[in-house]
Amino acid sequence: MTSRTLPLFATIAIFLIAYLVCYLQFPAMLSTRVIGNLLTDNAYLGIVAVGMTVVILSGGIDLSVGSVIAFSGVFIAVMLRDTGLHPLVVFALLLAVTTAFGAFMGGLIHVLAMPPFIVTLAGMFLARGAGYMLSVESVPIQHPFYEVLKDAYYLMPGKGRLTLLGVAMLLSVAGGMILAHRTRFGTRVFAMGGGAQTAQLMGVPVGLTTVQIYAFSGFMAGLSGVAFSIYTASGYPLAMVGTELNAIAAVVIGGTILTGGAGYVFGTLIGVLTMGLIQTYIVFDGSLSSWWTKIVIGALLLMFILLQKGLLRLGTARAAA
Amino acid sequence: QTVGFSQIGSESGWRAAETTLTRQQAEERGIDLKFSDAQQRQENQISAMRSFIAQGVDAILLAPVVATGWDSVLEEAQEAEIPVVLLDRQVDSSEDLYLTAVGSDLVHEGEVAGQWLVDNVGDEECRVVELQGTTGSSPAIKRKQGFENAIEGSDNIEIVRSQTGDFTRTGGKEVMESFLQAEDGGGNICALFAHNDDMAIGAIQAMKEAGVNPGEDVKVVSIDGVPDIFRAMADGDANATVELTPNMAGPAFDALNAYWEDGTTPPKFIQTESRLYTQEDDPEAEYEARKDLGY
Amino acid sequence: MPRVIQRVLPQLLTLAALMALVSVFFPDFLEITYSDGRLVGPVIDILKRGAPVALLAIGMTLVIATRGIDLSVGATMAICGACSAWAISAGYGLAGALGFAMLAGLAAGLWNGALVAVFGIQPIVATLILMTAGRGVAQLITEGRILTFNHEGLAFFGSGDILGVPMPTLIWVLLGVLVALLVRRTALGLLIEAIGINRRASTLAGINSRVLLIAVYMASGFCAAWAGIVATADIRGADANNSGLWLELDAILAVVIGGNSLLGGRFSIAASLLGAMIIQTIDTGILLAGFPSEFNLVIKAALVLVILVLQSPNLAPRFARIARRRRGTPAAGKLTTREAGE
Amino acid sequence: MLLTIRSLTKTFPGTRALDSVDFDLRAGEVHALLGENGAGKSTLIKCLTGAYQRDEGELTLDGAPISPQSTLEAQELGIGTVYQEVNLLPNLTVAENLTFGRQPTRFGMVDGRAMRRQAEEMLSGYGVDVDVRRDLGTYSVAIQQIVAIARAVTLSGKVLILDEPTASLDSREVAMLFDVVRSLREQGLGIIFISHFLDQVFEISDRVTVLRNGCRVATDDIAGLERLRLIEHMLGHELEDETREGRHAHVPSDPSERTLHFEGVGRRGLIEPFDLSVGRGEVIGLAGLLGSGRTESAEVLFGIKPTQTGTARDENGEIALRNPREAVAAGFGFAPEDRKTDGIVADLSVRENIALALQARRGWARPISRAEQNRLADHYIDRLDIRTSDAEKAVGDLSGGNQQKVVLARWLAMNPRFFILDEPTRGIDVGAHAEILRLIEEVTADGMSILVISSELDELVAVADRVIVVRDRRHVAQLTGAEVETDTIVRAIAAPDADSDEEAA
Ligand SMILES: Nc1ncnc2c1ncn2[C@@H]1O[C@H](COP(=O)(O)OP(=O)(O)OP(=O)(O)O)[C@@H](O)[C@H]1O
Ligand SMILES: Nc1ncnc2c1ncn2[C@@H]1O[C@H](COP(=O)(O)OP(=O)(O)OP(=O)(O)O)[C@@H](O)[C@H]1O
Ligand SMILES: [Mg+2]
Ligand SMILES: [Mg+2]
Repeated sequence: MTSRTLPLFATIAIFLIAYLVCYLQFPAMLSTRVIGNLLTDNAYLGIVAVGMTVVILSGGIDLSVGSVIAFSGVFIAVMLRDTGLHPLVVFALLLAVTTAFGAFMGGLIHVLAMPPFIVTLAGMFLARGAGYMLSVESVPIQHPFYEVLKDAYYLMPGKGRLTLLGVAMLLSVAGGMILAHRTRFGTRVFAMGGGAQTAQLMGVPVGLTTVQIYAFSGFMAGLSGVAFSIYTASGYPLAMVGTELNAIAAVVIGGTILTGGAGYVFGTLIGVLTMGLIQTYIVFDGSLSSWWTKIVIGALLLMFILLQKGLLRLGTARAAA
Repeated sequence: QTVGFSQIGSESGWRAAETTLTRQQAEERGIDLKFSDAQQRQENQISAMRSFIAQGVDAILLAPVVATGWDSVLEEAQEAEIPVVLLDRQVDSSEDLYLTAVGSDLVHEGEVAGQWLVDNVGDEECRVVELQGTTGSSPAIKRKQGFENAIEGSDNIEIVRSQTGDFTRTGGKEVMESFLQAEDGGGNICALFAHNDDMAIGAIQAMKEAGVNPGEDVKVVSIDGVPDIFRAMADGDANATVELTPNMAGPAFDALNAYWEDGTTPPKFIQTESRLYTQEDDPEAEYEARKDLGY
Repeated sequence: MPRVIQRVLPQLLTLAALMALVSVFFPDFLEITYSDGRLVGPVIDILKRGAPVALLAIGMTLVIATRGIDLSVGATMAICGACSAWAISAGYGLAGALGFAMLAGLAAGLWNGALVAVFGIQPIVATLILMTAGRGVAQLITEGRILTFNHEGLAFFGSGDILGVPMPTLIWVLLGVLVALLVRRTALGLLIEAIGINRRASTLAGINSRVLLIAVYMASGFCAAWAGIVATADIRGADANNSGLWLELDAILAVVIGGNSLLGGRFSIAASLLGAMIIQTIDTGILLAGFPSEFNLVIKAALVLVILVLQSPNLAPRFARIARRRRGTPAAGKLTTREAGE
Repeated sequence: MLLTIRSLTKTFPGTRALDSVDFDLRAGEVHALLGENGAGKSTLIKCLTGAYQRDEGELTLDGAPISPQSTLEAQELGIGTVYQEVNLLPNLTVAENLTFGRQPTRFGMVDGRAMRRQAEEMLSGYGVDVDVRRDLGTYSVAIQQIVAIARAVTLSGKVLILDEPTASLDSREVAMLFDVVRSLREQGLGIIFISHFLDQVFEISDRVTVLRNGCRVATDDIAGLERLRLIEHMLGHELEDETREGRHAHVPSDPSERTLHFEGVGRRGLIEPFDLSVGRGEVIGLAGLLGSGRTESAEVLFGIKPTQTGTARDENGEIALRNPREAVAAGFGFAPEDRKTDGIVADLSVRENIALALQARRGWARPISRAEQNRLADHYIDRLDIRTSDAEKAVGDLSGGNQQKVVLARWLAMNPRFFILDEPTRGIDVGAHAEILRLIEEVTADGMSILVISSELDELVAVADRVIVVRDRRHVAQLTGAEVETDTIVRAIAAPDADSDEEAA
């Protein structure tokens, strides 16, 4: 275990311990149903968090993803309602749009030398606004193909469902892992996170890479939008408010450093599952009022982060000794 | 019996009251209520319902944040033979998928408000400003639609400005201020229609501060029937409100009990009354009656 | 030209341009009348409505100068508003209400500051925790309802006026001037900038960066407390659910439109305040112009983007150079993206 | 001619860094580029490699005009560069840094094993023991420097540029580097070498070009060039008494006069507990190999890495050193080794950087008046000859050597009683070098005590009254009086582990 992988192992350890604690209190937590739900219910978050991980690894941030997912849902629903296009064609169109949108933001960030936080904040307003312009109301999706997608699941023993969405998330994570840790592009991303000026001196085409990074995030947000539209079979411009913050929290819990340059895509998966676990635990408990729910979520978030810090400190101290 | 309740969130006093009443009703009937706050997010509601199913509750109450997108999770509940009762808002899924829905008709609420205005302005020229709810939310869309239906036949009534106040007091006040600026200090406005009472209360304050006399110079009609609007009516600042009762759980539990006992299936829609209250309805007493309900 | 004016010139120009634009859609925009002893007019409205964001922007400027960010200010606003409404209903009087609110704000800041400076949690995440939990705390105080009160003294902070000027305006101007004086007349400004640019080097130079960081987050909490007081006084009730919702983003936007770098370092409070007014002008302008509300967000996003482009560090020198060339002075060397210096 | 530069001009706001400079590089030569701090050497390099955009001037490579817009383009043209401050990525592994941009791939994926093999090959000629799978950041500056060189060497098909590559290397590694450079020269590469160490310049270069204030003042063959003449070119005047006697000959150190005592201070994993007593006006040198623990000793003394054991005391009793603030309060000062991350506050002005520590000590409520700050800044700009267009320039925009002087000025303004200098002359030109040594003499005459860490033994010999030798994170020997000589120090550093009888006092 090197100092680099330490945060990852800390994250995994904490997740497992937390799961154990939950199981001891509610034995039903270990059913395949809950595990299947954990994957399915967090699929959209997992997919978008992969994109977010890459952005954060490069030292950036993308606040627009929640709005882009909402936009995607509305776009798909409206297109399916108003045109005769097959959903797959609509998906392709949508991914082209969101990828281009991400690329556009990346371009602005580079050309204007503006901080990503602000450019993507404007992007967040813009994407949600665009969603409103397509439709103010929520639009249901009724297409036979969606029935097919929805019913594509593998029934695990114990009635848990391993759905298409859950599998799609796992595949996205695997893809993200390869992209971030096994390609030249990934190394460039880490390089930018290590220091943009240095990266430039080492020959990273900073402009191009920035565009690619945000385009990737836009693509993943679009993909997550597709997943979300399958999940809810509708498009709603008000959906997903604040999802970007959940995604960021998942990435951070997963052990990626917000300033960039260090982290693991796999950690993000654990982060997402951890967030899902918190949610599930609160629902299983079912006694918290609305306000205590918020406080407890905050407190658990804090606990995870502090535990992680503690484990890290312990680890480095041992390594030094 | 254990019942899971997936609530939208706690975005307004009305919703807090609904939560409080649901808890009260459950307690009275000795039902173990599992409560989940979805913080305005449909995805949280869906995953909460799935957790309820995984936990094996006996029934689920759902106050859906949005009408669409519930088919698959409702199907799952059905497969697990867990009855689902919808509270206060509707879904556009097939009726077979849930036991019943308790709620009011949002369009009808708007119509009641609009009708009151039509009845009260007579033949005068009336320029109405409208404070919408959160853009895209179904109450905002449906209440607007109902109000427009009601005033359709009256050519003398016209909506001249319409903006979102996000269902909040601050929003209502801020938007009303700009309406007043834009409409000659309020001189051109004859009535205000607000999609909920909170915005109306904010707007009343804005009018008072601008030297406009709400209730007289500008008629105020809104929807929900929260305690504060009754006080405003008692003070003569508001004219009418359409009540939306926060006690949706009572009828829901009744229906569930009947269903558990002998499998009686209730009607698919149990409509609560959308009652109109005006200054004549002893607002002071109404205020007293409601002020401790957790609004 | 005095240095301060020179620093805020881009913001002033933006604001002027924006006002001209709104005037096109709403011709009476610049009209200010004096009636019933109060100034009335859209511009006065902007100065008053912009108070919460302006107040938040003051604290946010300091936090951002230390290379941090404070996402919790909206929730802190809600907590402080709830505290003041609760205190006034519980009979602690005006001083009690203001005192409790300010204490709550300082406590929130202390919490954030401790997480950032002592536990070393990154600011976004540290303040995200309070952003989530804080609103819960506020709702805990109000039990989810709108806690209304009837106290003219407290309401005065929201809707009163002195010599015709609305109280909220006076509060943000006063607090802005006070904080600006505090940081510029003492060495605080310099020390804050130093830890924002290079915390390690500053610590080695003997600056107590930990205490300073905590103090800065507390200042942000204090400003949020006043924003909460104004918002609560304005509607004569504490709306824990909605007070300050998503306002942190507007505050950050104001700071950035004010030309302050999110990477910390040099800051100008005056410029941030102008940024807040720019945002409020956009918001009010949209309302006055009477577009359907579906368009609000798109219009706001488009205007913000245009402003960002105009103020971008890459383009601004270019405009400046063109202007200088017009005046006939020689142009400076071309700077690419904050060139890689050693 | 391999590479020609014609009338290259580059202006920064307020400074003309390069003024129509010509420069030629032949294939198969080492061409030294010399000049004072701020003369424009690094700027010239950066204009050449596209890191900066030049204002005017033509570049040709192999007779064809070139105009690299980015460092990537320069790399592709066969120009490999080591920039002045190490410019590698500490968060990537050594192997990734070495092969960056050209990692071997299989099916579009990076082939980790091939990459490691390639990296190990690249490093093989330099005699360092490095695990290429570890993060670069876990290695010392010296190792990073070598990695940067190895990378640049591999990238340089035609031209290799080394901007002060030896600043943090010790003599063994310098020798190794020069072997590599010589063999590259034989292969016909053109090499540009920037250094402030004239000995090294004379050892390795074939020709020199001297810049002064952004202008080229001379280009000459090294053979037959006199050292003093070269210095005159650089400074524009003669250097007064460049070589001097070691001062230990003059100032005998009497243990009974020592006022500051550290007993058994240390920290697990960093440095073993050691004792140290410091006398008024005494200069103590700390010698050792790279990574031996010199910097750690200093950091422990200054409270950056608080001691786990031991105490510090002076005439008035014990002093707490739990953090730098307490150290400053106790009258200590510390000019760190890595000025970029630990020293300067880049975006603040020269004036503010100089006033910073003083202000921190006075507290925020008592600001130093603007007039006083200006006075301080002007005084030190003048005294240390800091080359800057004015006191309001951001320190980050100064040349490397001048940044170092600003950090020194910051602490001198505090007038500390115990001043720790970690590699104080790194990257400083000959003129300033002499100036700093003179300064040390001056302040110690006023009673300041100094601890100097330096890899340049000549420098230690020149200033130190006493030299402590550090090896493997332990203080192993102390040399005093006549023992302070280059040979004895070298021997003490290299001595086999017979240190039990020689342990530092
Ligand atoms: N990014 C920049 N902005 C403004 N001025 C700069 C910048 N970079 C360098 N300068 C100025 O250009 C001049 C030349 O600097 P340069 O770094 O080339 O010197 P140098 O010869 O490499 O000195 P040293 O030996 O200290 O490294 C200096 O006066 C410096 O202040
Ligand atoms: N030649 C080397 N091979 C492997 N590791 C080394 C080598 N030189 C230094 N290191 C590592 O670098 C780390 C930091 O050394 P550091 O620079 O702090 O020591 P130092 O005595 O201050 O040396 P200097 O100041 O000359 O660089 C040490 O932990 C050491 O293990
Ligand atoms: Mg240089
Ligand atoms: Mg060292």
